[in-house]
Amino acid sequence: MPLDNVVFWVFAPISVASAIGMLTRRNAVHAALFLVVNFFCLSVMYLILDAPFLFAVQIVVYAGAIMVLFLFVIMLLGVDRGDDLKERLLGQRPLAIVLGVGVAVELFLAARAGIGLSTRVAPGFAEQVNRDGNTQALAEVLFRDYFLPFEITSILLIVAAIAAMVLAQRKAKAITQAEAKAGTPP
Amino acid sequence: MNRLLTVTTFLPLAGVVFLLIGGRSIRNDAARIVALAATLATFLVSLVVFGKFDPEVAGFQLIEQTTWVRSLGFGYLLGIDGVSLWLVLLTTFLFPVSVLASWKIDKDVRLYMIAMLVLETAVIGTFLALDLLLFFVFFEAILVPMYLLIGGWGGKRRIYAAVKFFLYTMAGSAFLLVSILFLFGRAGDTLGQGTFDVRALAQLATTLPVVTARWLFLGFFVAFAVKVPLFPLHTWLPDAHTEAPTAGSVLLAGVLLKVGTYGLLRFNLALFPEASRYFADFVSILAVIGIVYGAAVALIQTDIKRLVAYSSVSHLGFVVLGVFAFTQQGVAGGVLQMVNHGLATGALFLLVGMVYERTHTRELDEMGGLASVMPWLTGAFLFTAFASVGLPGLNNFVGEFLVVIGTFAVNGWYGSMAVLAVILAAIYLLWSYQRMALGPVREEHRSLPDVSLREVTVLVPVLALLLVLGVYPKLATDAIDPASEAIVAQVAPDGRNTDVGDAVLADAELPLQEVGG
Amino acid sequence: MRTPISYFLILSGVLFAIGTVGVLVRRNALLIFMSVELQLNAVNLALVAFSRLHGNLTGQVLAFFSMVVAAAEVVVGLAIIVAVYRRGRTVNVDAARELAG
Amino acid sequence: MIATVYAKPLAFYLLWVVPALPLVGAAVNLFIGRRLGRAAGWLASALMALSFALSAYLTLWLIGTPERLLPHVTRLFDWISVGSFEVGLDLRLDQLSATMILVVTGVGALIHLYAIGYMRDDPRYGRFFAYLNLFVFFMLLLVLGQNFLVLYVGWEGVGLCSYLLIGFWFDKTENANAAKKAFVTTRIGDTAMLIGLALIAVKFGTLDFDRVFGSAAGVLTSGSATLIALLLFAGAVGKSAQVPLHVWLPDAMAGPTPVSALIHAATMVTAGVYLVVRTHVLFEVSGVALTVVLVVGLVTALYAGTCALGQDDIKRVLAYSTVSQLGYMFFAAGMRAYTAAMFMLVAHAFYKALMFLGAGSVIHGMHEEQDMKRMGGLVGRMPVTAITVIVGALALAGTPPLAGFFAKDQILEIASHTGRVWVYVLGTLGSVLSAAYIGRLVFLTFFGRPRSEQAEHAHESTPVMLWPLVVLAAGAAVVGVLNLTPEGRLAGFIEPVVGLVPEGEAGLSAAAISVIGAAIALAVLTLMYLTYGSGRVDWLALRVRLGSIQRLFANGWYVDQAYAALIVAPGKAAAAYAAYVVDVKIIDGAVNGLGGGTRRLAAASRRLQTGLVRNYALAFLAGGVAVLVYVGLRL
Repeated sequence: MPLDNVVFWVFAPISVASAIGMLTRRNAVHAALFLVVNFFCLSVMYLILDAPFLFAVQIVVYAGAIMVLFLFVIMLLGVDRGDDLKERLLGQRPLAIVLGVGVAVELFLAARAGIGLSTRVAPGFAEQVNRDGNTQALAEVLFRDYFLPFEITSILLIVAAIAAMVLAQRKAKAITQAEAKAGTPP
Repeated sequence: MNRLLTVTTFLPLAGVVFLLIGGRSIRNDAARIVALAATLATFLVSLVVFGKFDPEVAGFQLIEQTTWVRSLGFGYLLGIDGVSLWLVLLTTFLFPVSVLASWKIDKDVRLYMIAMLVLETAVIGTFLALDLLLFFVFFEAILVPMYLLIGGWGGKRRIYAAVKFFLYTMAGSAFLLVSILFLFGRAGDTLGQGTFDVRALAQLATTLPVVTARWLFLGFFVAFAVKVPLFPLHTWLPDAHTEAPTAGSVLLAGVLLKVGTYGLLRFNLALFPEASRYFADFVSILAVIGIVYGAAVALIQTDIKRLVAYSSVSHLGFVVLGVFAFTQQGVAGGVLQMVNHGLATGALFLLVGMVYERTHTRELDEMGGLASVMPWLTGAFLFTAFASVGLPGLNNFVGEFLVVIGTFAVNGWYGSMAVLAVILAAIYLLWSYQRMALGPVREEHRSLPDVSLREVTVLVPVLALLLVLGVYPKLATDAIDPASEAIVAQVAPDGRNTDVGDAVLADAELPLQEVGG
Repeated sequence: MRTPISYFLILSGVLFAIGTVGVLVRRNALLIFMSVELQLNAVNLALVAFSRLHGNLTGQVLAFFSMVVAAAEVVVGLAIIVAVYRRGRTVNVDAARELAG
Repeated sequence: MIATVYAKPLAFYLLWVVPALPLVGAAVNLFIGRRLGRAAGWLASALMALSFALSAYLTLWLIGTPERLLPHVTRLFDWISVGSFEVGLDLRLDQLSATMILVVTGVGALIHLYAIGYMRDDPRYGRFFAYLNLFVFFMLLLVLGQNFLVLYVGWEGVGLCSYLLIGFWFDKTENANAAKKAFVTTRIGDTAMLIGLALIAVKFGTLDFDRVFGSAAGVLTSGSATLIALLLFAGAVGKSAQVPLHVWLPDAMAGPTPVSALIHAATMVTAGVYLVVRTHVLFEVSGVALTVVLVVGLVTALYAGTCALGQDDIKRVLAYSTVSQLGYMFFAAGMRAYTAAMFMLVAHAFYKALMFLGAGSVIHGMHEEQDMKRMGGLVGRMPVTAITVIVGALALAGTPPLAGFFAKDQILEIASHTGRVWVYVLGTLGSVLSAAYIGRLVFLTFFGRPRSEQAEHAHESTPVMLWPLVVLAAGAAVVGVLNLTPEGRLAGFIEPVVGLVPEGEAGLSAAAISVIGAAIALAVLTLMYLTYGSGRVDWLALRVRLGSIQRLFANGWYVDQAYAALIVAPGKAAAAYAAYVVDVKIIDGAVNGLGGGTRRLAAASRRLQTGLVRNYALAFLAGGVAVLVYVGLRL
């Protein structure tokens, strides 16, 4: 059994299990932690798919920054006391599960119909595509072919940052005319 | 490249730009003058078009063609023939008249005038567009300013009337849009590139399967029949007319209804000749019902505006009847009748509006004897009423007569039924005149003023045209005739004689009596 | 690398389905949001797998963009959740029924 | 078809002026009539006189012109021209139209003159003359038209003017009603006529008289000829107030008296007779149509005669009398005796105009009193009026040697000679009736004792009103010389247009018929004198005795009431049904129902909008899965 196969069979069950764990935990903090595990497993997958740069980004951005942000908000709002998992909408949960299984089956069938279950990739990805290292190759594609989208995403990030500030801002209490006259500070 | 038609179409928007830039600082009088200047300028430009138009040519002239959206095949295509020429002239003529007739409107004058000017551009564009999509854009653009005019400056039930007007027309347009898009797709399949060019589509449509063409015909037909309006799609009209401000009624009757009949003539007949023949009887019967029914209902109205509105249903039936006779006289008469009806009914609404400004009532039972206090105003009403009734020597007669003989050549019953409505027309209009103007005058109306100078300015050109087109209709028919001949040639069944004037020569050799030396 | 690419795709599909179910069954807005993140990651995995399959970097670039956009999305999304919580003192999505017909 | 091969004939330059003069007068009086004051009437009359002089001049020219140059046709301009269908504004001068324009302008001028006096105190004096002039203009257009459409313009135009004139004093509701009734009733006939015109246009491709008549025999089958002729005749029936469209004429008496004279004597009502004579070719191709004309004319003559007997209003007597006399003309035309019909038309124009103007003078003298029961003994107080009216009445009754005698005599003679015995008998009965009602009118008005205050103090009218009476009386007396026998001068003049008078040898001799006619007239007049003029019979008691017959005649056999019940009421009900049930309930109901249905559908489907975002997401997913399944199956 080749190494990458071993790694896959180790991390794939973990990622599925952690995903299910996230789904079923009452406590939001626990769920977030399960998600971190899941993200970490995925980053390993990137590694065996010859995408070391994304492996790093996944760990830094997702497992790091984003999930910290989640945890931060959970704490901030104080909603970590746990959820009531009892479903009140009639038929919602069974239907959701059936449809979810349906999605999985469809995607499975699509993969089988698309590329077959046993297609293996040609070797030499690392030597040809990632010749001077994955990061450098990616940078070339990114800054040559996809330069404009890249710049636009930067604008998107700025806008998102401003939007977050605006949304999260507490509304200042309006000063009524009477208060302004009386000279009392709000 | 000649841009005359574009200028005609969009010149009113120059006034709009002016009014928008000026913002709220524009005073009411200034807004009125700007609108009047813009509409008058448009009228002058349309006269230039009239001067450049060559009546000998049957097809479209002064064509302007530009690509609009290249990848999709949307074109900007304007052109004019004898039919649209006179409708455009009618439009540009009635708009300054309407602006002048709205001089007394005090509420939001600037917005009112903006709506009027946008409406003018939309209507002119509708008559000039030869690209179906462009046509549809203008066609729909008419709705918005008209909706605002009725809903914003109308009578007591204006909102109801405006919404009814809007919904009726929108419902019809939906069918039109679907049909247009279908044709576009067809063009894409056949020609490799979708197009909305009417001339190209007319070629294409002959290759359509018969049943498909018939369905498409109906799609177009419903949209236009609502506009005309043909029985039984007419019930929005009395409400809209009644509630609209005077200028709104004038334009609705004078111009907007013509969009429907024009659409039938320009698109239904040209694009679907086989289907037009197939449905000719159906449409003619609807038209005849409309003629008689509109006249009968007008007979018992007590609201003068409603009465005139129902008379429009009747008169427009004449137009449709003539158009669907597929004879040269019928089609030319129908087109002439569009112009005539626009002038005569427009004038009637102007006059009714003037009477309303004085008496503050539209109920005939609350008037009476007005001829004693305002002889000129009621005299003008009587003159117009007689024009509308089809008195020979005034304009409506020529159109009606041409329609009647054009129809008679095809089906004597339709013609006869239509003529019967003429009796009813005499009854309802004279009776309304009688209740309004004759008999003893009411005490509260005793001191009402007769026409003012402004009103004379509004009325004289319109009334003069009623007479001119009655005495010398060739002014109009010289241009209309070649166009209608071309249309008839497309749509008439093979082997049928489409020219009443040729009847004898076709039938028998004549021993013509020798006359004179 | 000997592992068939379809394995990665199937793993991606399973994770995506789990995320979907999560969106549907959880009521806590934060957890729904986390489930959405799980779906996004599942898709990223598929993208990277395709990149490997076709032997070029387009899929990786797309995954990269996806992460950037996800980061922006999370920022805005969390801010919205905070704002919603301020209004209603809850992050239960079933409590927000203003759109009921 | 324009006869202008050599140098343009005189008529080319002058013909259009004949109708143009009154048109100018109408325009001037309409717009500045008020400022002209008195002068308006004189202007209008002068223009009419000028027009008459021109007509006379043209007639003389016509007589001196070789037959091959006739008829003269002038095209003023192309009126309608669509495809190869053309109608020009063509005027035609031939013997028939010359006769008509002479009558119209001659009698018209006298009526204008009379109106100067009659309308003296009316505030809308100028307006009145504008309408009168316009009326004459249209009438001239009618008789001068060279094609059906120009004729129709005049035809409708006189209808319009009669509307304006009958309703001239519009502040009284019944006047306005009468005007509307006149217009609408005649319009019924006109509409039929318009259908006839359309049929002609479709069959012949032209509306030109010469071309239509020239080819009528070849183009038309007798069926289509009958249809066309009857449709045209329907127009004539309306305009000439024949049964069953006669109802408007008695009511039209609401107009000022000069109007009654102009409309009911000289011009409008004779247009129907003119039409039949002008288009006789079509009637002859049909044959059946001529019989219809004959029957309608005869029925009308008798019916209206009885109605005239029952009237008390002096103008209504004359109105029914007119209807009856027109019936005579029609049945003459129905026997193809067109020249006799035209002669009667001319004679009738004189004596009936005279009667109306005389009646107007009486009414004026009686301070607007029109009821004959309140008159009597006026002969001493209004001598000129009385004498002229008596002359007219004698002419109308058919007393030799006045004009009416010859006219009526010739018609009856032709009836008898062509073997139509029953026509002769009924026609004679009609002349008995006319002598009776006109005798009754004269004796009630001018003889016996004054029966009211106004009659005691009646005064003679002004000279400007009396002179036209004198002229007309002279005309009524001597116009018979134009046509002393059926083949007389007038007949010979018109013959080129209408063909020869039908002849025959059947029945009584001409002399016998004349003697019988004269004897009947004198006998009936004597009887009427004894009853109404001598004072020896209590005629008021007599009419009470007659009871229902008298009421039947007075109400015109209740035709008006029958129309109201059988046509007007159901028509109104149908219109109301259309407006309030079909439009409001059915069509708008359907539209509103559509709206309501949409609303109910929306009310039902809004339940789907739970507001729970997870429900929406579930539905979204279900849709997505379904699409994927579909795509999968397609692959």
